[in-house]
Amino acid sequence: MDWSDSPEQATFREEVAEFIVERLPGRYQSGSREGGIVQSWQADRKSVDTEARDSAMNWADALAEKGWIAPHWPEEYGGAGLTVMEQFIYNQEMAKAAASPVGGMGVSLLGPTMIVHGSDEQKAEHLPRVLSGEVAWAQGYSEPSAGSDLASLQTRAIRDGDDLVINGQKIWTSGAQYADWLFALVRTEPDAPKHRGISFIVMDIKTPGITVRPIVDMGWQEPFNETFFEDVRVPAANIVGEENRGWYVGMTLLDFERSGISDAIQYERTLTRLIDYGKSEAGAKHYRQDWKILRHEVAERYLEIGVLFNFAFRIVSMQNNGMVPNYEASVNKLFGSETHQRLSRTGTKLFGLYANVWQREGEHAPMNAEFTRDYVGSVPHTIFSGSSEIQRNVIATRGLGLPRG
Amino acid sequence: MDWSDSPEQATFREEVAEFIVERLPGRYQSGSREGGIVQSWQADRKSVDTEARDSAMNWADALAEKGWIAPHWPEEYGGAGLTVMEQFIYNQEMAKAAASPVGGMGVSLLGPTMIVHGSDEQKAEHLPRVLSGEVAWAQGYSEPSAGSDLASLQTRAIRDGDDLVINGQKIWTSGAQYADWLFALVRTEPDAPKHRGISFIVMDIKTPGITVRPIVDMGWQEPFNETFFEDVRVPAANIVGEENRGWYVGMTLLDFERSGISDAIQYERTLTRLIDYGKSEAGAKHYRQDWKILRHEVAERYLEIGVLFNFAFRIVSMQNNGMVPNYEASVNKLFGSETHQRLSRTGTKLFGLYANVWQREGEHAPMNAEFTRDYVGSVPHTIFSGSSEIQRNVIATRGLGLPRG
Amino acid sequence: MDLGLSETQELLKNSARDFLENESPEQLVRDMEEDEAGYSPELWSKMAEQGWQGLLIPEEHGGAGFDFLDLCVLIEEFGRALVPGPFMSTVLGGAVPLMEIGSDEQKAEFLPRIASGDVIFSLALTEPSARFDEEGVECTASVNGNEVTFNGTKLFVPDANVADYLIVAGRTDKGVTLGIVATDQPGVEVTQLQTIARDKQAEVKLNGATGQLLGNDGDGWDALKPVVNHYTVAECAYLVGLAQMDFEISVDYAKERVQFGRPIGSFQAIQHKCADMVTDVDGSRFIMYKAAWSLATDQPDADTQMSVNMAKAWCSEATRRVVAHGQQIHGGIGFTKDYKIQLYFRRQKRAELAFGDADYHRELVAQQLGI
Amino acid sequence: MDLGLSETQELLKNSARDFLENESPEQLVRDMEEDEAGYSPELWSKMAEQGWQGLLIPEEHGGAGFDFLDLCVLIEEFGRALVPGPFMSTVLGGAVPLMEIGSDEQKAEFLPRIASGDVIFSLALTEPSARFDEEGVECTASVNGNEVTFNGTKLFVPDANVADYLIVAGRTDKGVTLGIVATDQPGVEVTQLQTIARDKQAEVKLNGATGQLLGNDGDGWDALKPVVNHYTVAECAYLVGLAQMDFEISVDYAKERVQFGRPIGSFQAIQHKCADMVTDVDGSRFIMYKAAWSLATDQPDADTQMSVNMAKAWCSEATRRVVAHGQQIHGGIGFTKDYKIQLYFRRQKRAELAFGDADYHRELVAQQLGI
Repeated sequence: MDWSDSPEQATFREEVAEFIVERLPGRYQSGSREGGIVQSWQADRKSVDTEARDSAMNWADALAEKGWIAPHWPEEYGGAGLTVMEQFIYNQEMAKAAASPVGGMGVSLLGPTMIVHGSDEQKAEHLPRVLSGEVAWAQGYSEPSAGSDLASLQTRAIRDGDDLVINGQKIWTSGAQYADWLFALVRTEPDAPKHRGISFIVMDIKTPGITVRPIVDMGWQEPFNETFFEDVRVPAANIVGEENRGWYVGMTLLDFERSGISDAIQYERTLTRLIDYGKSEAGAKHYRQDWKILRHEVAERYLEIGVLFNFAFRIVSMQNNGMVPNYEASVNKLFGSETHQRLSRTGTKLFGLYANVWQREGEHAPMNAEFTRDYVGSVPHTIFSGSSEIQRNVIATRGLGLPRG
Repeated sequence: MDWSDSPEQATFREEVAEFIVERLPGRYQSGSREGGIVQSWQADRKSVDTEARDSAMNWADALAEKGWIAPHWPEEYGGAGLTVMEQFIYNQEMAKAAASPVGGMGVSLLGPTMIVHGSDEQKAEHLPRVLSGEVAWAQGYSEPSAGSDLASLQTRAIRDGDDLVINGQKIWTSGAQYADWLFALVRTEPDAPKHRGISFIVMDIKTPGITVRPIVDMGWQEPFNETFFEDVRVPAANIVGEENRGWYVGMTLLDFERSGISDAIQYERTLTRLIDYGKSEAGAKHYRQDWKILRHEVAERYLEIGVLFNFAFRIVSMQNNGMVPNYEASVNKLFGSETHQRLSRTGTKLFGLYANVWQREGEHAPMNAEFTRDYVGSVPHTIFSGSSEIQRNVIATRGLGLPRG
Repeated sequence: MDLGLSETQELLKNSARDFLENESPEQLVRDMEEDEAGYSPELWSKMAEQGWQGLLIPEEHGGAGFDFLDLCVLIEEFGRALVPGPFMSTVLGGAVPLMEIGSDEQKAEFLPRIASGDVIFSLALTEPSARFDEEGVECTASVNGNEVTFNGTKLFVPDANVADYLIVAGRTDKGVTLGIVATDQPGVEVTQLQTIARDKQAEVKLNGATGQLLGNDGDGWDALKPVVNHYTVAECAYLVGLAQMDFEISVDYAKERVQFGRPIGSFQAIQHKCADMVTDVDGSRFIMYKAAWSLATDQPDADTQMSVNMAKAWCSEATRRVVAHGQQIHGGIGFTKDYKIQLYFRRQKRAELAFGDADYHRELVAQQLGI
Repeated sequence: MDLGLSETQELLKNSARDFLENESPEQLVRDMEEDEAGYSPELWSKMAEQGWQGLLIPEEHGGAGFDFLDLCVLIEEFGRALVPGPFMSTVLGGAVPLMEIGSDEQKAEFLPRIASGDVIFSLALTEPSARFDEEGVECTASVNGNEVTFNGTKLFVPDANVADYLIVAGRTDKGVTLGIVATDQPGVEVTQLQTIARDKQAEVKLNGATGQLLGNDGDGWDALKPVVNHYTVAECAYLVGLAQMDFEISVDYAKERVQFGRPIGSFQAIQHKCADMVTDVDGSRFIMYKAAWSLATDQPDADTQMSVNMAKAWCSEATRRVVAHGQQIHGGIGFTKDYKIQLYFRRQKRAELAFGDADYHRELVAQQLGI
């Protein structure tokens, strides 16, 4: 039991921290942030604003020098080949600085999956272009009638010579508006048992027949899209891994750090700013007059974040000791997402009537309305990537061995 | 919408209240109670203490004069034939005075069931002896492997001439230690679908082959028993209602007041005493020094009790208007039992270290340790008579029409 | 004792539900989120034809002379249909204070015009301190005969953008004092806020704004107490209707949405959420009506005050639990702007906050319990 | 950074678990509930042979010289097995204060006898005011050279019925002052309480009871602070072990108990309770070990204090949720005295209360957050 760094870990941590101080563009530094608004590298990369585009490019270049665009990829593919513990420290320091990550889903998901399952040709074609930032990726898994029950997906891909012809619809394809390529799960064998007829396929998002339509969410944001496929013709060679084994390709437990430490750090920072705000002259105006009746509620949020940190530390400890987290990862998602919602609620409660305010600007917006917006914005956290109900099912059946219902 | 009495209701309420003031024996009056210990008529009736036995008898006699031993029975069977609303007022006033009810399960359950389903002979034999207090009844429904799934009960009753021979075991037969007769559900047709092979039968508890063994519970009390049946021979004529239709006999929705108002009144009185105790000189010693951090928790209990009162009022309003409560009765049980547990917990919290104390006597026992004992004693409230899980199932499926799982 | 609706109330409820299904459909609710006025004058007139703005107002002043319980039955339907517009601000923030302490002349002048739908009122009580108590009134007032002049800033004033008159609370050296202030004067400056519920709340700057004195100099807070109580319970009624509808939509969705080959409503996790929702909705409804009944039937002050605080404490939190469950049952679709459930989630917050949330009122309950 | 056990700790855990399964079976736990002494001298000796009473004590004083983290690993097993007896009072209430501020002579006199199992200690801190802070010490003390005399009443003193010595906190005009008081003197009167956990806690009346001065006149509270912190975290460790076992018993039961033709553990309502239980047990374990680590490795005072209060705040409430779920999963059988689960439910309460419950420690967390 040790919550402190080994000397090697401390050295590496210092290296990362110093690098961030030296190289993180001003635009991404927390000092330049208003109301917790984090500039997104993903958006900046395609921004019309020159400063934004330059910042994105400079930051990517800086990371690339270190091989830190994909710190968890093996060195032979252009990654840094960091150990799980190094990745953890890297992610921790990046999160502490609230430094925008680079590369998106191409780096985090597509690359590692392809490194495990892709052919040499596929790796050669796609991996360098992820690292260079030339190609951004989006994920097409969910469908309108395949949410929690993802394996019931119905988007069909039918063989036609060397091609597959795809028809159907994906939903919640996040980041598709910035993406160049898409990786998706499609049904290639309709008569097989539902997990057995699915293939993992990649495609250029500009392929004729693909339409991306943004979804406006309940907070007037557009983080998600619907993606429609109408006779979309994709070479069968674009299947990654074995045909009809795509479910297992997509669900591969990738051996990089999955502790969720960034969320814990983000919530801690948010809570700290919330508390500090109430102590500031500007902030005290927005705290409700009787806010002290909420002191214990605030303290409880602090406790929960402490618990969440430990859950993150546990995952990386396990991984570092060669163990594969089982139900523990579901505990993190479950507890983290519910903590997130409670935190946003506590924030709104502290502001009383000011929690009405949605606008970010003006003297009446407490902390640029970030808590009110997060009260809405955190709603899907217990739904997406495995709802709380699914996580509890997984913990009970896969983790505790309770019989399936 | 009216929370006040009509003139007739007010008159009846006054009649009941005056009667209680005049006739309730001193032993049962709240002034003579220590630490909320309510004397039980059931136990007094068989007590070795003359004063206790006399009190029990006098109280029963007083009630009998009014026909109020069984206020909800029709007058032709010796009840008072009160309307649902009158029963409600009667129960309310009795509960306010914490007056011990008389007659137990014979009055509350066996009688009404027999009035609906019994033969003339059965009614003539049993009902008068319930009202005279000659015979006390106990209930034998649950079995060790038939709890929430009551209909899976396995105690067998096999025909042998004019008799049934019963073998098996019942559990949670509350009050069996004071009982003279038992009503039970037994399986008379093992090959029928599980709800269809059950009969409702009554028997003298001294019938050879019946053994009653008290269960010591986790609070060292013995409110329950196990009852064993070994070749117990009971006349088949003791079946109440149709043979093999006993499930429906036992589950008959009896048309008397089922609001649970007594519980609400009890919790309100308990909370009031708890608050008053903290304001008294004696009590302030036992309140934890920092008890004010629990002010809102206490207030929340007060709110919950207010909600529970309204749930009770709703039931009686519905019944009074000729409606049959559906999911609403489950809401009362669910919310009431969970409120009960929260209330006992809040009580223990207010006493800090003194919540350790189990003994009722001595200067270190806050309110005679009633909250600590109720913290333990309230545990089965969410389990017996339909667990919280079963209540939520019932509300969802029977009440809201959600499909069964 | 009877917790059912009276025949009149049943009638009012049913006719309101039918009317609002037609006249305040989801599309209108959505349109008004983007609309600058935030209400439909056409609907406003039709509502006046139904007699709703004047429901509480005595017949002698052109109203229907119903009681506050009846009004809460109606407002429950408003919550159900999320009716946009200045109904509550006009009735609770205008008609109620006028009926409470208006002079005969003021009643005769304003109440008929409220009942006919000709004027819109609102209550300008809260200020940047966002307090609901007497100390929260810092705006200055100076009385000159029957006229009162205000200087200060009011904040979170509902529907100030369309109100013809504001009932303003200010402070003279005698204490809190009320006035009826027309908004079409230079001393009244209205700046709208963007809110989570996309309703209309505004900052109102009063720079020498003048109006008729309402009540007497210094007795404003005594006059406001019952107004705040009525308004608070009306917000509870709105919450109950809103939560009831959120619950119904969610149960329907749970019956229809199929995952893993069966309706999600057949899963115990969803069933138990639905069971908790109905418990919370029903619990909120009765505790609200108890308070409404206390106000409508002039129960003893202490009982009434307790029941009002209990109602808002319970409804604020219980309905929040309901709409949170509603979102969770809906999953991803519920997070889209196009689907209706989110309209309920966002509006719950406004009414939860109005006149104080659960914690605020729980504190008042604790004080009344003497702890 | 590593949240796994060291090899030594694994060894300690496994050997303790094996030992306690044999030596402290359920029957012993039950017997000791009814036993006047409340512990088995035979088991006490065997534990001393394992080196447990002296686990923390330096080798020079006959101990094993392990650290506080190791001790928490062991105490977790004690919670799991619900080991009855004066282990925690002797080690945390006796050995720890002696190690913290005992003179060389006192260490030499008492520590080896603790390690060998020859003496039983307890900490007589709380009084009828039931406070855990400095102000709670009202018992008077008067110092005369190396001797100190106490007058007053101590309450909820664990295992006072069998303790040979009490570490007593009293108050001189210089402040809180500690003494080592032998119980076999007329000035010490022990009256046992009956408790929910059927453990042994007592009222101890001190009428001119004398003993050795421990530390200096007036520096007792500074000396007690780390003692209280260690004891508090040890109670957390006990709670974690207890909750872990309650959870395991409940999951096993859910797999075996059949209703409606299937194991109840196949119902989502039970599954989700089990999922919440493991979340609470695991969360409690790590927050406890974080505090234990802070104490064991002398982290900065502010960090350590915060981590101790966080641990007790979290473990007190999370383990209460666990044992409540445990009872609910068991249904009727769990309510019987004969079934084991209730042993955990009742003992959770004692440890929840010891050194302050969740609300008490959450208050301290709030204070440290500066709110």
